[in-house]
Amino acid sequence: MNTPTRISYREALREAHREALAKDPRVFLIGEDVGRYGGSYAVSKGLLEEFGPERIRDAPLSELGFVGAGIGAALGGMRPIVEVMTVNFSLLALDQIVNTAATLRHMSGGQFSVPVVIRMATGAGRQLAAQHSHSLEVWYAHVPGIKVLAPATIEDAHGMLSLALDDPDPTVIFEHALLYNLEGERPSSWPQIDIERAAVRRSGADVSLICYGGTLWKTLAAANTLASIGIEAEVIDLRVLRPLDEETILASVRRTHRAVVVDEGWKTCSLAAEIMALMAEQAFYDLDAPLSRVCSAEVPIPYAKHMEEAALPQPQRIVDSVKTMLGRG
Amino acid sequence: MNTPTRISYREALREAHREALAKDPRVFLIGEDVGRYGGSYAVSKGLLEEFGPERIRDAPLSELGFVGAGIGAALGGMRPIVEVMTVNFSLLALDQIVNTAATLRHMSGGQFSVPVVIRMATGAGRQLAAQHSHSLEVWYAHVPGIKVLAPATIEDAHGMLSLALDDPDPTVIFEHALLYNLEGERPSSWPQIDIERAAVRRSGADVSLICYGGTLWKTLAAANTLASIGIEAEVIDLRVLRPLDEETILASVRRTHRAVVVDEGWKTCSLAAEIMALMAEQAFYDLDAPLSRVCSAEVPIPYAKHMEEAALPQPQRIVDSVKTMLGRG
Amino acid sequence: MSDTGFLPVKLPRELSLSLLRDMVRIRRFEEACAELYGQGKIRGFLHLYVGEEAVAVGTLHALNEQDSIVATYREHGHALVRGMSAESIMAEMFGKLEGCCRGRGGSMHLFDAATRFYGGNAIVGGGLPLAVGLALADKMQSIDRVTACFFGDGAVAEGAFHESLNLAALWQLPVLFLCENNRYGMGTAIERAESETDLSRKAASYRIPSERVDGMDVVAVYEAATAAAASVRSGEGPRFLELLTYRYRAHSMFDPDLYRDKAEIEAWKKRGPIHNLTNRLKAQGDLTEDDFPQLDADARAEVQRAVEFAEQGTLESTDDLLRYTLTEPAA
Amino acid sequence: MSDTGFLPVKLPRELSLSLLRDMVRIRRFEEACAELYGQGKIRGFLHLYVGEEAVAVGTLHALNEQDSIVATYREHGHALVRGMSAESIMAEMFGKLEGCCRGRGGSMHLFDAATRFYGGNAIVGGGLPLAVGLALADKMQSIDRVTACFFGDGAVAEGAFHESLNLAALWQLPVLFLCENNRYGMGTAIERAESETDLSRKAASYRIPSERVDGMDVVAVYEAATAAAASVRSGEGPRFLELLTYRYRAHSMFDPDLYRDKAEIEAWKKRGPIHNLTNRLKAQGDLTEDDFPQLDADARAEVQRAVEFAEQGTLESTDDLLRYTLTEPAA
Ligand SMILES: Cc1ncc(C[n+]2csc(CCOP(=O)(O)OP(=O)(O)O)c2C)c(N)n1
Ligand SMILES: Cc1ncc(C[n+]2csc(CCOP(=O)(O)OP(=O)(O)O)c2C)c(N)n1
Ligand SMILES: [Mg+2]
Ligand SMILES: [Mg+2]
Repeated sequence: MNTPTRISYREALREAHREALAKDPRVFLIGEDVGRYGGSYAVSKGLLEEFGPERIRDAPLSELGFVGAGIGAALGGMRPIVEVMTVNFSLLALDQIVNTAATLRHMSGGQFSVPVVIRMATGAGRQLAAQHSHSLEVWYAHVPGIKVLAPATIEDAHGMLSLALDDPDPTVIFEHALLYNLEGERPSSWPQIDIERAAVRRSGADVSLICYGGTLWKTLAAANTLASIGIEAEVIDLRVLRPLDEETILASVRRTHRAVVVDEGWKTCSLAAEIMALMAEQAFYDLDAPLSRVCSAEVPIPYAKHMEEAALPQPQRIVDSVKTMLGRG
Repeated sequence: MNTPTRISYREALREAHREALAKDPRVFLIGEDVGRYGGSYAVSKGLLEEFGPERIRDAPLSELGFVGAGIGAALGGMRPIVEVMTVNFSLLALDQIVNTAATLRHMSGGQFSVPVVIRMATGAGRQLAAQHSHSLEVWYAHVPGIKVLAPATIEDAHGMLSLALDDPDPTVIFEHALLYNLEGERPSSWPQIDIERAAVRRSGADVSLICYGGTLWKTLAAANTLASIGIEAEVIDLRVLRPLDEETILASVRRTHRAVVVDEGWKTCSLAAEIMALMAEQAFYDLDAPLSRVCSAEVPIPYAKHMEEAALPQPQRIVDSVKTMLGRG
Repeated sequence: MSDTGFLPVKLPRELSLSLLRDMVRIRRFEEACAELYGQGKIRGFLHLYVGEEAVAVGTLHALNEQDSIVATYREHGHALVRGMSAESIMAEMFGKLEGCCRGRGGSMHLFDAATRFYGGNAIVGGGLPLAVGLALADKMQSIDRVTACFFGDGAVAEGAFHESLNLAALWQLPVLFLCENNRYGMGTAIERAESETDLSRKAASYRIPSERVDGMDVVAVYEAATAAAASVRSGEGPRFLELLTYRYRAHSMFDPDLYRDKAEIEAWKKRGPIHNLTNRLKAQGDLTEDDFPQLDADARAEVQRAVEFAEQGTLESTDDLLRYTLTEPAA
Repeated sequence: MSDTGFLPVKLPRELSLSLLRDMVRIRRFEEACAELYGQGKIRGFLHLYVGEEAVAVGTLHALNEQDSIVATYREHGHALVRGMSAESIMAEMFGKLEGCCRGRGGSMHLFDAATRFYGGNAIVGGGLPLAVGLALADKMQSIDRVTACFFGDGAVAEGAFHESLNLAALWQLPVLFLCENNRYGMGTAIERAESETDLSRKAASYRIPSERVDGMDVVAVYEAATAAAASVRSGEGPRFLELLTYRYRAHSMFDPDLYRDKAEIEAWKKRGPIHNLTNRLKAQGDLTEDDFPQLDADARAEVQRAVEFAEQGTLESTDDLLRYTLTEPAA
């Protein structure tokens, strides 16, 4: 028996790209610096050499243009993976995503499909300051006509890409920038996953902690701390941000009767707010305590490390909010 | 005594522009077709003749460019009013609004101010279909560093502009396209208003109906219908979408113990969700029933009239949801 | 120019008549739309193409069935000439299920997979990146096809124009950029929108070969588009045509049209594309006395049938409201 | 060119030495930054300017105190030459309260109201519309001022570039566009980003007078910028300079720099701006044996003081986290 090898989130993504490119000649990767540079987060490193510059296509700094071109190429029969370096720059491409990709099927009365996959890094935590630290998943999750995924684990990073490519509709995949270096054991074969369901990452009866993407690991850390003082938290990883898996979320809170939502987005009008609204609407009589959330402070993310840390959700804040909720503060 | 004259929301806005332009030479209006054309919604009709092409400045189709230029001009000491024809096109300008206007003060450690006012029409209801019917107030309300206003009445349409111009920070004003023709009695003098508080537009003890912008009138219509069957609804007009006036919202629901939020945005991740989250967080023990919302259906807005109507919040849906909530369904 | 003031080009009679026929079809269709809008049968935004017919007709006749078309919100004419039925377009604008998009799209969003008509886009400049992507897909799949992309003079100021032209030129993609320069973007004259009003020069700054064409002369348009399409098709990369034209009517049905001189409109009307071609054909002896009345009667009849079809159409059930947002699982 | 290979321009000795001094100051400052990054004192993204010093120095010396500056994330050098203290910049990068932006901004976001230094922008192309707006404000207020806007070759592909140049030209605004063409946007060579690599031609397509300048020759840069700034100041509208330069170091501290030849880097280093100017000054007899060692020692001492200042700086209290988001009500 071989010793298990390690693999990173980044490598899992790369492997998923390689498989998709090898399997389907319609698949290509387009984005800024995906080729010669090797990808700004090194996801596509080596792919240029393997698949050539047509299929690993460096794009000029033209987010609106090349995202739109990816959408057009999908409409034209290809299966483009468009890498927008980070969600921060995706603001420049939103018109094409919202007004074209998300609407074409509908406006055409179902005639046209846009099977584009748009990947982007998201989140803060590396002292990149106000313009490079957004978490705007909630904006995308608001828009009918697209699917939104947030792989938080190595398995999901690997598995979601090919499922997104199989999907006939536009899919946006958010990769939290701090996850690329996440390492784990390489599974002997990649598990079967889906892009319909949230995942219960930890079971517990006392409180539901609902999170996604970069906050999963902070939330699991908080759950461990809570366990050490006798509080068993259930941790739900949303995985799919649109359409939300309401069933799994509601089932959890119906068991635990309490919930804290953890979300790196700014608090007001966050994705966390949607999860809370859902529960207040559909699981109201099951709730034993006010709902609560741990989000980013309502400030552009500061550069200085201690200030950035203070602005972002941290395990301790999650722990504190659960303790307060349970009267253990 | 003179007979009271009538005035429309559009005219009230125009009057506010005229006053601001006359009072402060630093104020100017910039946007597509604000001058020769007279404004796509005729808000600025006649102002070009009065104030000249420098101050009523027609811009090319360059949303990113002229919104950014407005931001720069504010930084440079002017008090620009930037009209983005509709929120739909503002997607092209989001980078400048979010990454520049909203961050400059913070990134510079408080050195710089951006006293820009950005106005835009929002909403659906005129059969303009998928690309011209967005209600994205919630996106803007998510962003620290800007203020977001939604005048739903003639008084607010008039009064909010000058308060926004006095504000040292960036302000975004959403004008629901269906309100421009709203008419009312012209007040003998414009009332003193603020841009801090939500308004209780109707008092009632049985349920709080919380809304803003274009849905105010639908909500008031619903409240009237409800009154006819003995249900007294309190109608809260948010007015200020960021920062939210939590106090007024919470005070109302603490009185009525029930709330329905009405919001023309798509349901998932709506501004309605934030209001619900707020109540589930801070007024949980005052709630007697699950929270509820009436939002737009999760579909790009269709062209056909009956389909568009079905997609948007309507008084009857508000009435129905209150009746269900009160067990009167 | 020859003595008659026309390009010394003589197209085959059948082709000439077919250009004329299509211009007349558009004209009659658009006139009917204006009337139906007045009657409240068509709603939303309605942008008419009256005066600009030579552009759609001349260019689309220069393309073939396998080519792809990307247009704007002012696209009824393009849809019609491309081969979509007047019925399906009219029913769409009536909001009927029998419309080309089930009434979901309306005037600004006509689509048709069968004729590779990719809309209908209500975002100015929004179609340009899409066209670049369609062409990229063709090039990567070695499909021999031109993507024709229509847009207005106003769109040239948008960042989308800049990014798209650069991408198309950089990657040598088979896009034919067709700028319908009618001198106004809504109420803004081109001189107040562009620091360089010779738009074909702007195209050249991306190293895209470009040409200015009299967009009121359908023969000139056809000739230029034929040559440009041939170049694009042969793999020489994108081409750009600036088609100088004019809209006789207001920007949309909401436009009070206060920003231009009536004299300017009248001057352009004198050079009207239909007028222009009939004169030319008469001079060439290619138009008999009966030809025009016949074409015209046919066009009116076609429009009449379309209106009846639309009137008789049905409304989609609101139970289906959420459909076509995402693909439905196969049954 | 004269026999020595230099432009036949002789600047006053004091000015020449001050150009040299500023280039050396930047060089030493940037070298220290690289080292401090290695030590973990500076974090986030760090983009160094080594090799490109002649651009910031030549242009900023051609401007005056009342002018406004808009720069990019690669802006330490510009901030320094503009007159911000090395202390305040270094402390900013250390995330200290004594930094120019209280540690809120970091390397990519240096700002200074006193010297009209408007950033520091981490969005490629993001500064261009801002510069247009600053210039618009000046023009509307009849303030006699130039807004200098720096951006890279990569930014030229962005829609923001297109829209901004058009606006500036259309409205004849006093903007001096300064394109730092270092041939790469991250790992993408300009040939793979622009269909037209002569960027000054692109500028011309907006009717903006433009010029290509040897950005490794600070005297050439200074001369060109002086002339261009004078033109802008005199109300002739915007001007554009394409400054041909090269970065010796990787794009940022994360860049493995695999996309270019070592030989290419070495070739450019031979034309280094500091080297270039010292040779010229020696040839002119304007540089004594002691001059360079003295400047260099001064620069090192300045950097040393800055590092000490930054080290000793304090951290802002996290209680103040929410401050500077909106204006605080006056006390
Ligand atoms: C991005 C965007 N901005 C503004 C509008 C509003 N608008 C619709 S058409 C139009 C004028 C466009 O002019 P042009 O491109 O010349 O086309 P034309 O209408 O003359 O055919 C404007 C401003 C829009 N639809 N999209
Ligand atoms: C809108 C946007 N897209 C992408 C990036 C990531 N990025 C940062 S710098 C850079 C290269 C810019 O190149 P250039 O404009 O030539 O400036 P240089 O770094 O060479 O000085 C890229 C792609 C960004 N910051 N902003
Ligand atoms: Mg036009
Ligand atoms: Mg560069």
